[in-house]
Amino acid sequence: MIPLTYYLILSTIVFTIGLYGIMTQRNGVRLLMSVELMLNAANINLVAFSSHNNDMSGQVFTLFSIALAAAEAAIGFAILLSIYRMRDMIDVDNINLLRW
Amino acid sequence: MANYMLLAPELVLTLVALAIMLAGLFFGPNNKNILGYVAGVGLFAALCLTIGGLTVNETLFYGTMTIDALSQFFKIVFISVSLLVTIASIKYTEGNKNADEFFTLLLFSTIGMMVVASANDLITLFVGFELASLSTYALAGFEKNNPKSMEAALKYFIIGSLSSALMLFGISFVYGMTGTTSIPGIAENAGALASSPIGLIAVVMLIAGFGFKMALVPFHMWAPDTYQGAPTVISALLAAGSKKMGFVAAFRVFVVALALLSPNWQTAFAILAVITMTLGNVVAISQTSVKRMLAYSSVAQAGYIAIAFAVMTPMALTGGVLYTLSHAFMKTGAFLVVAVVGYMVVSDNKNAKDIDHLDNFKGLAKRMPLTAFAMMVFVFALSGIPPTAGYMSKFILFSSTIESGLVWLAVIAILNSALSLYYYARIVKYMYFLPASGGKISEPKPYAVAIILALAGVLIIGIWPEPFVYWAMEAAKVLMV
Amino acid sequence: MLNKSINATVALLFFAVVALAVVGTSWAVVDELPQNVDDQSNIEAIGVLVFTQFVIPFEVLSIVLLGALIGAIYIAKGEVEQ
Amino acid sequence: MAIEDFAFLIPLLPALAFVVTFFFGKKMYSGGALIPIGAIALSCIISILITINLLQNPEEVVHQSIHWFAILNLGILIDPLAAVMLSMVTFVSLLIHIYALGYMSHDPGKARYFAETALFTAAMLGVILSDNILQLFICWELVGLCSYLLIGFWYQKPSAAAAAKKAFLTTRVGDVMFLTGIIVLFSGIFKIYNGNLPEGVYVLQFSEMFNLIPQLSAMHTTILGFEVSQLTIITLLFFGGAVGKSGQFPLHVWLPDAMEGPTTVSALIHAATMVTAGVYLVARTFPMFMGAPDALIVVAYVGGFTALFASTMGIVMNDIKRVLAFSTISQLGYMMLGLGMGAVVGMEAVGVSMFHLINHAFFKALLFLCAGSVIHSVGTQDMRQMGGVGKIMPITFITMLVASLALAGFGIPGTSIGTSGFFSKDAIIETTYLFAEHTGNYIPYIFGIVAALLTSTYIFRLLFMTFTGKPRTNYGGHESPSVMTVPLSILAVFALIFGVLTQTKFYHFLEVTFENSFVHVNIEHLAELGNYDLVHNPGHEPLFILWLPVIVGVAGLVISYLIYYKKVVDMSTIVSRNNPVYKLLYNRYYQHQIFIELIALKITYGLSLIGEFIDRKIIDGIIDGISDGTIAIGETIRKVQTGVVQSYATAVIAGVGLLIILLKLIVEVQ
Repeated sequence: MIPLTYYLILSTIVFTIGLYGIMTQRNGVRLLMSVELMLNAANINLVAFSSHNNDMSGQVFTLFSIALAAAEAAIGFAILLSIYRMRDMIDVDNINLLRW
Repeated sequence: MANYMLLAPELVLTLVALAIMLAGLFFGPNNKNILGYVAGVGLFAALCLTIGGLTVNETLFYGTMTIDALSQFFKIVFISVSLLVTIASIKYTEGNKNADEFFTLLLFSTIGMMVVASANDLITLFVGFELASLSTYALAGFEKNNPKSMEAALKYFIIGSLSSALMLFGISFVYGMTGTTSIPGIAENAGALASSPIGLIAVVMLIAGFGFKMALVPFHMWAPDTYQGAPTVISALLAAGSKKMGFVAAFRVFVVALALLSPNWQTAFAILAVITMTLGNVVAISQTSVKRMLAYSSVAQAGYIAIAFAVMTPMALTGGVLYTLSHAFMKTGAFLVVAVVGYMVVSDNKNAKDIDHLDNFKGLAKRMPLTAFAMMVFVFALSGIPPTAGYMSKFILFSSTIESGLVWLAVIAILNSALSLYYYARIVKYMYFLPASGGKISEPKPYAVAIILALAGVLIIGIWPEPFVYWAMEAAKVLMV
Repeated sequence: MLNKSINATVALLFFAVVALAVVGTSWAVVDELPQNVDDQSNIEAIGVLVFTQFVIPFEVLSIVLLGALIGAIYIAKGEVEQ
Repeated sequence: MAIEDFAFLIPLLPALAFVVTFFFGKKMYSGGALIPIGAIALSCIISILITINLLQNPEEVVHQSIHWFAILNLGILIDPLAAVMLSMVTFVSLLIHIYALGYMSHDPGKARYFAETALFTAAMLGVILSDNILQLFICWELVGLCSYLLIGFWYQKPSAAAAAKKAFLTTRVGDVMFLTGIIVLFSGIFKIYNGNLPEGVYVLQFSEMFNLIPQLSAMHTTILGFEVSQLTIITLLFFGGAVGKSGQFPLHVWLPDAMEGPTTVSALIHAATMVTAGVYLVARTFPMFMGAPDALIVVAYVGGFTALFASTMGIVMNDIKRVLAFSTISQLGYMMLGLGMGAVVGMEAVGVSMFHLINHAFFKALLFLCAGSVIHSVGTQDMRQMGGVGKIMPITFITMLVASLALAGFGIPGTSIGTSGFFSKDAIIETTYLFAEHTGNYIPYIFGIVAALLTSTYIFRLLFMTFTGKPRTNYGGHESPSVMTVPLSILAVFALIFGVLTQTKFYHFLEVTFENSFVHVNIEHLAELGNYDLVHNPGHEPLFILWLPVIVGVAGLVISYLIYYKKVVDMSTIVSRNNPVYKLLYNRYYQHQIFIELIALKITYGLSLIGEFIDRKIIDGIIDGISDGTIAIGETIRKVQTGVVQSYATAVIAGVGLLIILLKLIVEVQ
């Protein structure tokens, strides 16, 4: 069987990709996708641990977190949509009215 | 079976929120702000119900919720802040046809905070956290035709979701090592976590997740932008209410669940406290936007409260808990004053830019004496001048720090509060010593009521602190078991 | 580009730290993940848990979804300029 | 009903007067000034009656207290120390208020003025009456706040607003130290009781604090490699607060600038209310200083140095109020010096120092009110534009002369003839001599005696420049109305005879301050804890020592007379150095003045200029530099906040990574 550590390394890699994305991507939609990656990395962990510990609550948590990720995405896209309507672009680099 | 009445405050708020949502359909855009009164009544009822259950100590629903002194304390903090914000918002939402959404979301975020305060399970905690976060993302962007408001919402949202991902990742490790998500369960099984390197990772990720809400440096960078861009009443909610949610979550998770890992997080909080208060105060000095200045001041205040985690004696926790209450009133009040000033500026000149600029505070004592006086009390309380709430909390917190031997930390904190006076006194100078640019204006009633209530809170806690200290002590006892 | 290399360094730093900790931790040894041979599906168990132990988070989640719905619709809805 | 039952009214009446005047003053006659005047007059009567009662029955200390917040209390304590302060503050404040009736009569903001001065007085009375250190601190902060409002009273003037801010911030530095002291004390007491604070004991009450002195002095902490007793830390922090409030070096920078307020406010700040609070704090907690090794020596050195330093600057100022401001700093230095002499004379130091404080209040209030009277009539504060004012304003001139004589300490040693300043200032100088004789350390004595010479020089310089000679500009002018001259005359009488009347009585009265029904403190025992060697039977000083302060006083008068009245030396040649000294040497006529030339002018004046340079550039510079530096750092750091959200995310992630590594290192080291 696949040892637990493999799952964890996988999730860490996915999480890091998400982190890298959130630091480098300028497009708002890609930022949201990066966030989803990170949440899913955590979900991998939860399911792996749930199975490993033979405890169901991890999987319940995963279900909840998937639902939350959906809600979060909804709000995120709404905000991006509104910004797009106002400024005709969603490059977060250029959204810097508020600073210093 | 569980006593459902203990969840009555949350149930009442949910029902009121749903009722407002439905009622919104039947009101025209010009009188939707009347729904604010409904929200206010609901919050007041919830406040009474919470106070009624003050002495309860019970665990409900298979151990996922707990009602104890700590949860009740923080619930009262959250409800009070929301109540003040709601009262002020009755004026803010005047003529806005989306007032129903505004109040519904406001109540939802309050419910989220209350769920976090009661959470006895990481799943409950996380879901509550998200409820409060998601509603406030939308509220921060409530002025959707204002680019600044939308920008505030976007930044808040991106950093917020990054933090919740970090937090979830941290939680997953805690769950993996302990095999449970229940907070008492984690406390029992945390031995393996404490002795393995993954424990450190989990602790830091959780700190990042909660530190985002608390606005600890370096997780604070969204806060100044968001507080500045968001509608001022919402800034008050974020700075005074949702920030405290980070603290109560951290109290539950670190002090109760991860007590065995205390060497890790105590050091972490000591470092973060020092950086946070110093950076917050130093940067606040050079701000010209009052909202931004209050935002940095709020960052600095989070640094003071974080000392409670670093010291971790019963007295320090009492001080930290009391500080959250005092800070709730001081900060809400200060932001509401900024909101009133914004209202004043707009009524002077419809197209005014930079309505939160410090220059608008010139001669405020002449134009709105009540507001100016209240602001003076709030900023003096924030800087810790007696006899105000801020002074009492700081006194307890700092004495406990010295008493526990962390003299250097106390010295830095005291120097910082001296430094903070520099920018607080500047506001007073502008209000009292500079010429006014317009005539006298009377504050809109809702704002005035909210400010007076906040003022009363600050002064009562400052002048008659005894019951509040006892109460905070009771709350802190929950943590020390 | 300097910025990207900084970001890459930060990400790698993060990965290295977490991965080292994961590898360095002695997870409770289970050679084989337990499998429920009779019933490959967990759905029933999850369903029971959701409606017993985790009923409160579940109910709160419903409010979250409702709140997200209201918030998202409100923000995304195009308004006629007044 | 005994008079003690009304003691709580002493601070309450002015506080109520503040409320009434603040809200309704505008509609009343003369800005509602009569309300604070009446309130303070009543407070004054109560205070004096209590003092008289205490004089007759020293055991009848007034102490009332109510429970406030578990282990703390609100209370009033009137022992001899507080009683004399109360009587002085209410009395002087009353006269200043009456005077202000005339002085402020044309000011549109007079309702606000009287309200604020009433609150100021109330806060100061609160400081004096407090029976616990926390309440004292709260009133102390209120005093600071009122001074901020009053110094910035004419807030339309940018200089006034700046001065107000400076005063507030500089004294806050001291306040922070004071607060830290209280916190250290509180946590020390908490530790002594092992966290179980007994019921019904108010831990921050003075009696309780004094009882715990032995335990506190036994607790040690190591700071920078030195082992220091907790008590020393606490007392030095308290003294830090006093340094800020009482304008001691190096936190004196706010006091000269505080002149921006109305002159009556200056008189109130300098004579009665604010600056004496610091001295009072040290006197109030004197037993703690007695028990703390080296704390008193620090007090003595700081005080002595301040006395000298400020008096050198008094010589070069041309603004009449600034001269007086530096004079105040210098005299406060004397008071601190006197308290520091507790190291050899024990409790008597409080008597000596407080005696000077009271006398100083009379003559300094008088000096300021005279200066105010001159300014009121002449319309300028620059002494170079005055001259010959004495002819137009005879009453002001005479009262000013009396005040100057008192400040310079004129009198005849060995008899009971002398001005009030003679009895108190010379007493301080004599105790420093005793200290010198006893320990072989002459530095405080030298500070004291040189400062006395300079004091006399600057005050007579002021007198000659202002009142004698011919008018240097065309200023007109007239004698002030009687509402102003009557308080002047009353104060002049006190400045002249208060010392003669009360001298020995005063010392005896104060000696029992710390041995009464409220606190029982054995000073001798505490001196052992603090390693002080008290002198028990002070011998008689040599005649020369008794006379020396008077001699230097006269010398100062002569120097000023020669330079500023006779004009034997033209100041401009000295300052510009166009006329080198050797030229004078050729001229036999000037031979006998070479001494004066060289010593008094070149050196003293040069030193004074250096002193001023240090004050303006270095000390002010450091204080301004720190604030400018902080602002500059803030300006830099805020640029990190670029406004781009990815950089925020990078900060979060980098923060997580660094925190993990940092914790790993730290926890492993531990």
